[in-house]
Amino acid sequence: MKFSVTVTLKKDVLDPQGKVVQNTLLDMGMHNLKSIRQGKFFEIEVQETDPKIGEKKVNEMCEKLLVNLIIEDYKINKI
Amino acid sequence: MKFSVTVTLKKDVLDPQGKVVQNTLLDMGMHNLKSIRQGKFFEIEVQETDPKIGEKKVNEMCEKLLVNLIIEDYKINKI
Amino acid sequence: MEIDEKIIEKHGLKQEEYNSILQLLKRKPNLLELGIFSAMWNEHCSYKSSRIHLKKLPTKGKMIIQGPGENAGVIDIGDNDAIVFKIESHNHPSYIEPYQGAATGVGGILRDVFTMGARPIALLNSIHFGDTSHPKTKNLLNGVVSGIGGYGNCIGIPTVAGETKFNETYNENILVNAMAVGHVNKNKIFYSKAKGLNKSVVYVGSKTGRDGIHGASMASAEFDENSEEKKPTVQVGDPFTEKLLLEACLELMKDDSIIAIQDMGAAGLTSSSVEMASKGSLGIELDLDKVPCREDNMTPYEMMLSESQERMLIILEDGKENHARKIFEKWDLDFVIIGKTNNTKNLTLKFKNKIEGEIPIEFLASKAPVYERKWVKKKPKEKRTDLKKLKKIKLEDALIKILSSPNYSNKSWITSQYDQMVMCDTIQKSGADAAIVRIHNKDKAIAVSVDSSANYCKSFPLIGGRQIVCENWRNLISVGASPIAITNCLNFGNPENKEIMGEFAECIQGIKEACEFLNYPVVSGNVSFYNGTNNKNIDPTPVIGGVGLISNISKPLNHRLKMEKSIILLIGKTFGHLQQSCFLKENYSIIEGLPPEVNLVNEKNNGEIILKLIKKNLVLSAHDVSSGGLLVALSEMAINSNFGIKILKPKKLRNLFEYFFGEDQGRYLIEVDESKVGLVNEILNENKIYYENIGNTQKNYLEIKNEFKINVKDLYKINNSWYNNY
Amino acid sequence: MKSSVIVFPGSNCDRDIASALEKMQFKNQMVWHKETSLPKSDLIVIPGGFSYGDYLRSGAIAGKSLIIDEVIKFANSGCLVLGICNGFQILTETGLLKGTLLRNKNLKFINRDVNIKVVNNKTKFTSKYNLNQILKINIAHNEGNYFTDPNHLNILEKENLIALKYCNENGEVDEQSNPNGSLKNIAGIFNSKKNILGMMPHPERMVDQLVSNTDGVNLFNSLLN
Ligand SMILES: Nc1ncnc2c1ncn2[C@@H]1O[C@H](COP(=O)(O)OP(=O)(O)O)[C@@H](O)[C@H]1O
Ligand SMILES: [Mg+2]
Repeated sequence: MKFSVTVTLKKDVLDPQGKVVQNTLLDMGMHNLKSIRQGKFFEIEVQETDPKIGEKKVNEMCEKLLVNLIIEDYKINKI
Repeated sequence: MKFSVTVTLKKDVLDPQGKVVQNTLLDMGMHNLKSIRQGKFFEIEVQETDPKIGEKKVNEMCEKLLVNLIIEDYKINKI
Repeated sequence: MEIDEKIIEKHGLKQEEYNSILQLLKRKPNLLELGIFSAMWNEHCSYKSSRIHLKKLPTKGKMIIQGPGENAGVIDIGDNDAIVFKIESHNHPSYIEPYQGAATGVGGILRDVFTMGARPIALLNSIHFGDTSHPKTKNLLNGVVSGIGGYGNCIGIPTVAGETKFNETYNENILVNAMAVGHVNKNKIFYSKAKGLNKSVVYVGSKTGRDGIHGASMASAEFDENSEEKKPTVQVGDPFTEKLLLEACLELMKDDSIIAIQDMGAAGLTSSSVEMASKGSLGIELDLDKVPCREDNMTPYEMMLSESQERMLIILEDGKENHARKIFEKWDLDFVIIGKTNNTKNLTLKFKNKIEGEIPIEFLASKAPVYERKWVKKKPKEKRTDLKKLKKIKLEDALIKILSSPNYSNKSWITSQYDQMVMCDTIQKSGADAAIVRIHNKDKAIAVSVDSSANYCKSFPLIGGRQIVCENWRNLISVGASPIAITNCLNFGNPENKEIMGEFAECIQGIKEACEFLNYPVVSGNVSFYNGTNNKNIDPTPVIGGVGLISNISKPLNHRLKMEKSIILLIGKTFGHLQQSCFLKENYSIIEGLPPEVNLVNEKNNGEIILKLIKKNLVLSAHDVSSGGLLVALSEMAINSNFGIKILKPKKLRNLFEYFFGEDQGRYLIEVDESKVGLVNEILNENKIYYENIGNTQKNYLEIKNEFKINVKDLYKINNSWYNNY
Repeated sequence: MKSSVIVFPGSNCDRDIASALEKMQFKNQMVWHKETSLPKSDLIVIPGGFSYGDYLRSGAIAGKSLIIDEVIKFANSGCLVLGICNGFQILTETGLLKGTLLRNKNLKFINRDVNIKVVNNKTKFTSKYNLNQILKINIAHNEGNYFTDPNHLNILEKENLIALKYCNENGEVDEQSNPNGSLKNIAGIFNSKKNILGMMPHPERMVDQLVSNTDGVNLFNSLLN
């Protein structure tokens, strides 16, 4: 069973990476870019048959390791 | 108009980060973890009304800057 | 919003303090003004509990250009070269988010140094973690070390020295102190005192976001169980922007465009504008509509209290605006004139064409509260551990136990994560008593070291205070540097507790005595109170950062043995003081009694003679004997060199363990070429210095005759395994 | 011999390489990334550091800068280009060198002196070294883990395009002496014409006995030839 997790910085947290990438894209002439924020992505496969339990496991991984809850938000999707 | 882009390492490329994360999770007792791969995630807002053109723009950003095509694959989604 | 008790309390202000505000203003403050008072009057900015004690410290000297009171201290090292340095704490943020907390700590202290016109040339850190078995320790260690490295490596300034300690007293409150050292031409130093009317006040650097709002108040409040919810105040460091800011500032500083400059540290825009105006007895009016903001709809309150990083405030000479703007634009940084100086002596804040706040500057600066908090003297207790009653161990096993313990293990797991060589002037990296950094393109260098001894300070703060200054001085001397001045970071518990305040007062007294006696003044520093959780305070942990000068660096010195058959001399007397020793702690978990006595006269004499011997080229290697005692120091000289030592036990020996593990102060080990021993003895005798010839170097083995013989390679492994297995 | 060092925002070994070049008697100039033409040079150096903070991928953003087009033209005309550390990463991002540099295997920044071996000394960059000579050179990077596809790796080996390999004190190229997980312990590679060298170790840090050693000197001496 596979899940994807996207991790993004919380709204008011500075995103130095996104800022630099945005400036570069604008410099490269991509003028209709309004904003870009950078985050992390995980593809996680767990040995589980019940999607609910699977998601719970993935959630535990996020909280315990993958996500820095102080500055990041995350979303889990079954894929 | 907003798009999300997920960037992952190609299958045959070593993913040192994913490997370390995987080992750590296993060490932490998450035994039903089968595999984990880490990638990047972008949230991109473009000033565009036509979703096709929007996606084309985002695709251009990926090819020109965001993705290293030698080692990475990517996927664009409208959100 | 009506200001009620709850809001006052939320701002960390006591009711009496709020009453003083009412008295000063003769009216109620609005929320913006209250926020500004709270930021300026909290411990972090006002030094209200520490000020009267700090005043005692010696701050002047022949080589001192600038003592405390500016962004950093400045010393003169000759030929128009000056060194700028300071240490600062980032304890609370680092406990909450170790990577970003430590990273922004490094960023902040760097700004203090380059604000003064200096190019940073070295970074140091003193980091203290809880017990290694505590569930949080490993994560915090990892995060802090990679945060320090992440920032320093990216901006390209070598991290050259530090100290790392583990002790359960820091379980819930780690310490992260960062020190930066810079080099500047003596005639091109920049200060923060505003001068002149109607001068442009310029904002440069990153945009202002909502981060760290009330960070300064957070650093001044004790943690409780809910503190992990204070999360959104965490700031994210952006070393890349700081690098641009550094280069842009230094470029602008090449001419005389700048009247005054101040970085936005704690309490950001508020403290920087107040400080500059206050020093110049001027007023400042800011137009907050002009402040570059990262988020939409930011309020004046948020703008004034934001602690977004990588920002500076500059007061420019007339007509220099365009010249300065071009430089900052070249480096892709914001440059906005946000205000003017005036003669009102007020801080005036305008937003949307309305005055949103107006406070006389002196209320925020010189009229800020100063407390003479109650304090009590510690009654230190002598307690000699009866060694006969302890389980017997072998000398060799005791040594191995110490060398393999977290506190005494080799730190290369940490230091290899720091770029120590960038800038190509690091002559001695981490791993020696002090690091040596050359002044670019010259043949002189500075030596730097940071030191603390929390357990000594806990058991007898006065002696502990003296001891850390002396240990720091000894570390500089051991690499052949003449100590010049120190900076200090005073990490203590809750100052409202009279025992804690007593620890503080007495440590300062001790620091003062040692600094005065050694002519080793204090040029900068930082106080961090409220280190503790749920009424449990950390052990008092003052940290000393020292800088010394090596005027000719053709032959750098360190503690690594250089050849076979040379003689090892122990300078200074060994009494065998084991109370508070690492021997008892690591082997028996006994922490009791007094710290070793600090005899300032011997300390000074011994140090000066060692320097003299070094300058006469009579010393092959040198090492101070500190925590761990003689045998640990000898092992450190052998580990990492290709030689061992054969030690002859003194004939009259009361107790083997006291002799080899006693932590008596003022001692050094030196390696001397056999052919020069006569001359060295002569000089030592002439100067009435106590010394012992304790053995000679040999191949491969550390050996005490009739006791043990260990291969140095094995010692190396013992000393290098802990971190890699943690 | 004239050299130019390209300076990006965030470069931080630019002064170090400039000092080394000058010490070795190169006539050196610094070139700001916004320039659109290169001064006349025999050698272009892309220095180490964290161009643009290395925020997207190391070297990625510098690889899109204005001056890079000029560097590419210069390189394609057969002139000498040296990329050190971040410079190597930038060169792979531009495609002047193939492959890429992934994060270090242990996910940590690594700064220490390592042994590397000169694998090909018949080039303009390495002629003053002996074949298989072992050098001790400082590394300082987060992403030095060289990776390329099997096809290209084959070419690198067959055409002798590997410049340097991590090894132990005795010159043995083994897993243990590989600090970052690089394929085949690769520390530096050439392009097929051998006028471009990208390397992770920092030769500019090894030209002063007082600071380190002088194992980097012969790289510059080779170039002077
Ligand atoms: N966090 C750190 N960062 C950099 N260097 C460190 C750090 N911790 C320890 N070191 C280095 O490890 C060596 C040993 O430290 P320490 O035992 O405190 O030395 P000393 O007793 O001589 O003061 C010193 O060279 C010191 O600079
Ligand atoms: Mg020492």
